[in-house]
Amino acid sequence: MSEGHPNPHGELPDREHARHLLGQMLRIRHFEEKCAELYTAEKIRGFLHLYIGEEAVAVGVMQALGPEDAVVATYREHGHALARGVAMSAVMAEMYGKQEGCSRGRGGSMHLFDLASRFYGGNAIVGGGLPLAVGLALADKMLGREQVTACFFGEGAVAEGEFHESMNLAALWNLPVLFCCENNRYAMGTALALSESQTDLALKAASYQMPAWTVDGMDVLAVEKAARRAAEAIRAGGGPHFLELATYRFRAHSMFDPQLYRDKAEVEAWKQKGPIVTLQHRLEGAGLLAAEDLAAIEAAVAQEVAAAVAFAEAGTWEPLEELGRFVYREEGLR
Amino acid sequence: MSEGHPNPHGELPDREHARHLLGQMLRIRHFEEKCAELYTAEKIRGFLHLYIGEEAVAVGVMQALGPEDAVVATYREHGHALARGVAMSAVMAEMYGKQEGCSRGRGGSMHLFDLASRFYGGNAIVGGGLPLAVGLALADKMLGREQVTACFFGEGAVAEGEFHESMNLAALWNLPVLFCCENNRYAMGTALALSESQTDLALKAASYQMPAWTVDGMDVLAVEKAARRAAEAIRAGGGPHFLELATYRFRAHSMFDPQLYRDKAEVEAWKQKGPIVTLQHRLEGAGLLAAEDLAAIEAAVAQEVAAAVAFAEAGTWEPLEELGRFVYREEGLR
Amino acid sequence: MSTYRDAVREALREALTANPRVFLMGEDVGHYGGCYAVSRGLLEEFGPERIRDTPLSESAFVGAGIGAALGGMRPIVEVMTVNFSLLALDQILNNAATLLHMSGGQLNVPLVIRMATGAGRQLAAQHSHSLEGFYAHIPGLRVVAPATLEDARGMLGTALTKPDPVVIFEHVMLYNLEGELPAGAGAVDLDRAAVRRAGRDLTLVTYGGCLPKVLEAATRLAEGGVEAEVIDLRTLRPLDTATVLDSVRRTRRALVVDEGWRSVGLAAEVAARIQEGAFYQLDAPVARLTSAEVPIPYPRHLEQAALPQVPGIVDAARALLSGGG
Amino acid sequence: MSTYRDAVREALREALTANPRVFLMGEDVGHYGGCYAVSRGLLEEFGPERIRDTPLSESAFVGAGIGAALGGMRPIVEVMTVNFSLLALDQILNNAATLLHMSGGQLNVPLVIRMATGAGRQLAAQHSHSLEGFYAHIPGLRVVAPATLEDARGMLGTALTKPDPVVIFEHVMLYNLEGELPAGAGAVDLDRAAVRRAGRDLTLVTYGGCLPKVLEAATRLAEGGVEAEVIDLRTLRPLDTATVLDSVRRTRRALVVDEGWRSVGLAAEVAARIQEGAFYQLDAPVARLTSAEVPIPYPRHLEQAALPQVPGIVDAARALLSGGG
Ligand SMILES: Cc1ncc(C[n+]2csc(CCOP(=O)(O)OP(=O)(O)O)c2C)c(N)n1
Ligand SMILES: Cc1ncc(C[n+]2csc(CCOP(=O)(O)OP(=O)(O)O)c2C)c(N)n1
Ligand SMILES: [Mg+2]
Ligand SMILES: [Mg+2]
Repeated sequence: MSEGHPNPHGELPDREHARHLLGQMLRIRHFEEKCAELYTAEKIRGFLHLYIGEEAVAVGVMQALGPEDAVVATYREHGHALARGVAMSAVMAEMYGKQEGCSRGRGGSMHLFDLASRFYGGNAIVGGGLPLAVGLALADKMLGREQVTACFFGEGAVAEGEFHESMNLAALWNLPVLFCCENNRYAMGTALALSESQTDLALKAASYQMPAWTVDGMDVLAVEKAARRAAEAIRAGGGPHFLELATYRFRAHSMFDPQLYRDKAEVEAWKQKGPIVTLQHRLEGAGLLAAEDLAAIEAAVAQEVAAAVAFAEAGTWEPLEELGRFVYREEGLR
Repeated sequence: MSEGHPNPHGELPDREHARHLLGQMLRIRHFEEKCAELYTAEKIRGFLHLYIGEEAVAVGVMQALGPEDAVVATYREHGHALARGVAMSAVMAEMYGKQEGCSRGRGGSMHLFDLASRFYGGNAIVGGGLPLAVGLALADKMLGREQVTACFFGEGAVAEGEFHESMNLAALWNLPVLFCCENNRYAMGTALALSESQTDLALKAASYQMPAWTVDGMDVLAVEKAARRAAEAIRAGGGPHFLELATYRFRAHSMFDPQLYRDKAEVEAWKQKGPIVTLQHRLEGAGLLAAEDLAAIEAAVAQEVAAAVAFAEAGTWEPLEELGRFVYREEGLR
Repeated sequence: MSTYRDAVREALREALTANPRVFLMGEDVGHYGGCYAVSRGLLEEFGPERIRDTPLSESAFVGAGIGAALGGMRPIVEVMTVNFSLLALDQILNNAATLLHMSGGQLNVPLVIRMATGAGRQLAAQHSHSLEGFYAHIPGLRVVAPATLEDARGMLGTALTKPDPVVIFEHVMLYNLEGELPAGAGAVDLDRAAVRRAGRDLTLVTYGGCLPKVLEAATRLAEGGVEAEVIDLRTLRPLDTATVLDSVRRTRRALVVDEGWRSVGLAAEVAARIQEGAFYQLDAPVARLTSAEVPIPYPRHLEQAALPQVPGIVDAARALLSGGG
Repeated sequence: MSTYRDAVREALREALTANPRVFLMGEDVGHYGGCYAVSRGLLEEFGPERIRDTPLSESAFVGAGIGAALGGMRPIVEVMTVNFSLLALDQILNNAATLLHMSGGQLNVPLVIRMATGAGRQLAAQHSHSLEGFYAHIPGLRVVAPATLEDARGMLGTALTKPDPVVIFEHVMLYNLEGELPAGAGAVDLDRAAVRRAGRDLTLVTYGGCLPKVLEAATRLAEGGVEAEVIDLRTLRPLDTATVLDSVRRTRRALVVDEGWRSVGLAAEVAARIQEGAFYQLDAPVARLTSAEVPIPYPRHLEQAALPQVPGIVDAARALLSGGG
């Protein structure tokens, strides 16, 4: 039930918002490029899943959310955390495993959490976050709060039973969930056509009686517009909505992936359509971004990243004696 | 994607086949009426789920299968076992828990098995049989056998993740599975509208790129025709097919169900459309069933049921010493 | 007289009445009245928002319970039976039990999950599991098994005061258990095992559906002059080792009775702890009486043979007394 | 030199070559080359029908493996890691392990399931489980944990001769283990534990990813004059109790080292069996060294602190020797 996505090419945002969007995407891009470096330097360990190439999705969707809304994401969630407003320094410290991290260092790259911004993680079980989002939305609905829960997941998750159960539950109970399927065409090395009999994911989603449409996930303006439209409908009581965000991962699945399953040429072709370069050129063409504007943004981002690294470097290791904490909630806290 | 089901009302089968169908349905009906009695008499214990009212589904579908095909069913599977050709005496002995039963008494009502007729149970986990059917079909496909695996499940199973995963896998791999969804409108006490956001189940199934249509499950001729059409397509390499069989359970979910969730009037209205009475009247109207024909069928069935009870009564209890058997396959068997 | 079933229902009713954020969700808890009739009548009393029938989607509705708990509600999720809970185990282990830790202490999950457990009704291999041990293995969960009317009545309320997920196991054979429930019966703790019968000759450790059998066995033993102390674990995680050790140090012998399968089951843990903590006071190895390691068969004679029974408990206790020094 | 990873790959290749009914299926076993590169190259060699990438659908593809086994194939299903296997546990317990019994002996399930297990790579709480104990609890399954190149090479072939489901756990920290694999390395049995080091002073019982640590600890103990016997369980179900008891009866002391969580884990079972079978030969209670009962944290220092380590094993062994009589 592809309703035809809103065509953004007619409109451009005002100068300030345009730069905000570009800046957010650049924050994610440069943060992650630094992470890749730090991984090689063994400052960051474990699995590291980069979002590079997909920045428009998180940034676009977050524009539609207010502080009262909630976000659930996957193990590929640095971009979401940053776009949601989790401090970059706290995210970087988490990547290091320092106790100044947003999850106190316990979670690492795959488990960023920040209760203050209602950022509910950071889930490393594919599909595992969807039921949580349904439940968060259920609470909102039962408590009469007009809030939206945005739930991000990859197209690989669509094959999981939990996707199906969660979509049905959300639609059946008319819950305020914004399902954001990041279709980057591969689940690790498995191409969508090897994983779904029906590769039109919006059509699939619509079979739950849920409004669903496909959006160009490389176009941050299109994503923002679609997300706003969906979030508005949800807030108005329209129940859950589903967005398929067509995008592409420029990097390997994780740092261990030799990428045997795709051609370099395919990756290069997608890079041409990259969300940052595309927006940058459009803004430049429209006279909304001067060279010094871009330089200023880049400088600010570079500074923020450097500060985040410094913060993480200066961070401290949780003492070994605390290993047993956070298995049960400590008394007196709630 | 309801393709419009074949209209059977134009054609009637020949006399012999008509009586066969009626006879098969009567076998199930009378067998189960006897089971209900035996439950009260405490000869049968545990859960007992009667199929009364739904006989046309199992009987109709089985007409499309040959001995090389496979069947997977649920805990409401007496009808399927009988229609498949599992000896009534072995089924009844199983209900008693006697070692002459088709599962040696170990399974009881919910776990009828018969390898000889490729009847793979008898599964009491809702949705649990679907992956098995997919796997049986996968084996057939990999071994180049043109066989069909018919998989029966209730409409309640459609909400389970395993339904979704199995439908996708079967469609993705183009496997010879005939999915038979017995939509009797309730899962225990939960009406379909309380369980599915999309209540048109054939439409839902079609979202897996699987041919799917709805059939009047109270009309054995319609079921047979639809099943034959689907099975033929499957054998011809057309991949999995999905039938939604609209039916109704006349009895309680199990023997413990006070049926708080539905009106007596609703049940009565459906009984008027019962599969046996409908076929009987049509055949009588068409001169294909004389009073003495019916009497002869009834007598044969009564005799078969009585013989089954006698067989079960005469059956023996597996010795206690054998408790530990069948946890691992005994050596030398395969 | 009331029943264990009534006690659970009263506890539910009280919780629903006391806190508007409490709700019950699960398969057939509403219109059907509950698979084991526990929630019958509650739909009429509290309405379909708070007595919420779910589709057959164990993973999603348990996960939704976790999410709703994060969102400020106080959900009670009923998984009809432990047999179906495997479909939700990923949510329980990887989210409910783990979120607090992964988030560095930010996200606790105040969720109560109730499930029926156990065999004895001839429901055969897929419907007769006792998987309490699986849950008791998982850090981050509290696991309880009320075996008396008082505990069935009182544990739910206490569970709802906990900031962490609590799994409550209700044995199917206990629902019809009858007894007097004091009018003022209230909260009971989730921390301590209970000595259900005092004795000096040996300690019988058990929980849940086996408690009545073990008490019956103790009575029979007493007729033969053997005084068994009976400990009801009540809480399976964390285990109240102190109460168990305290008893065994006096009696010097222990038999653990558990309906779960033997290998890597709860009884193994109890035995391991007893020998760790009271080795030098033991006169004989800790013995275990568990279900046979077979899927539970349908026919009554085989099912009963597979489960711990009173005569077997008596025999095992006597064997324990005659062994050792 | 080859690695454990190579050994598993060779075993797969041999099985695929020997029997046309054998096929491998799982997430990313084909085009990606296997999450841990175990199956790299096999797609090219055997084609996509037999090296079958599956969608992310653990329950369905494990269940399909069961069905295919019933249908006459010889499937090897790879569940990428044990962490995801919870999503398939219903199929494994309620079908694979149970069909033979429910069908009164008619339907055996000749299925091999491989999964990676364990912590040590800083993958944090949801990706570091050691749930071998869950599987070892289930009647109807055989469960093995190859800890050497020879076993990795040889157990798969033997598993494929079994008429029943076999679960093979491959610890993630073993894949890079190097060693010489004799050219003729062939089938090994799935029935017996192995004494990996002979000793007289105490018995260290372990399996899987802990074996190298325990052997290292034994070496250090030997430097201090303590001769530890090291037993690698190899098969977790059924457990080879005889080999363990035989050792403990000689050494009179036992320490069980297990990466799983302590409560209701595999080490509990081993401890329970040892005290049941060798109580009167024991000079001290059986000790357990397991992972801390916390979800595994991400930072290296905390992760390492949560897992059994060589110094801890040495200390526990020394404490065991100094305790008791
Ligand atoms: C239940 C489960 N199965 C398998 C994995 C291993 N795994 C991690 S990421 C991944 C691919 C997921 O692909 P997709 O959902 O498309 O997200 P993407 O990584 O492309 O963003 C897999 C198979 C997992 N984490 N969880
Ligand atoms: C996974 C699972 N959850 C719950 C149950 C309990 N249960 C048994 S039958 C049933 C209803 C199933 O309804 P449906 O699939 O429509 O089949 P019907 O009984 O109507 O034939 C339920 C909830 C179960 N057996 N398995
Ligand atoms: Mg993807
Ligand atoms: Mg139904």
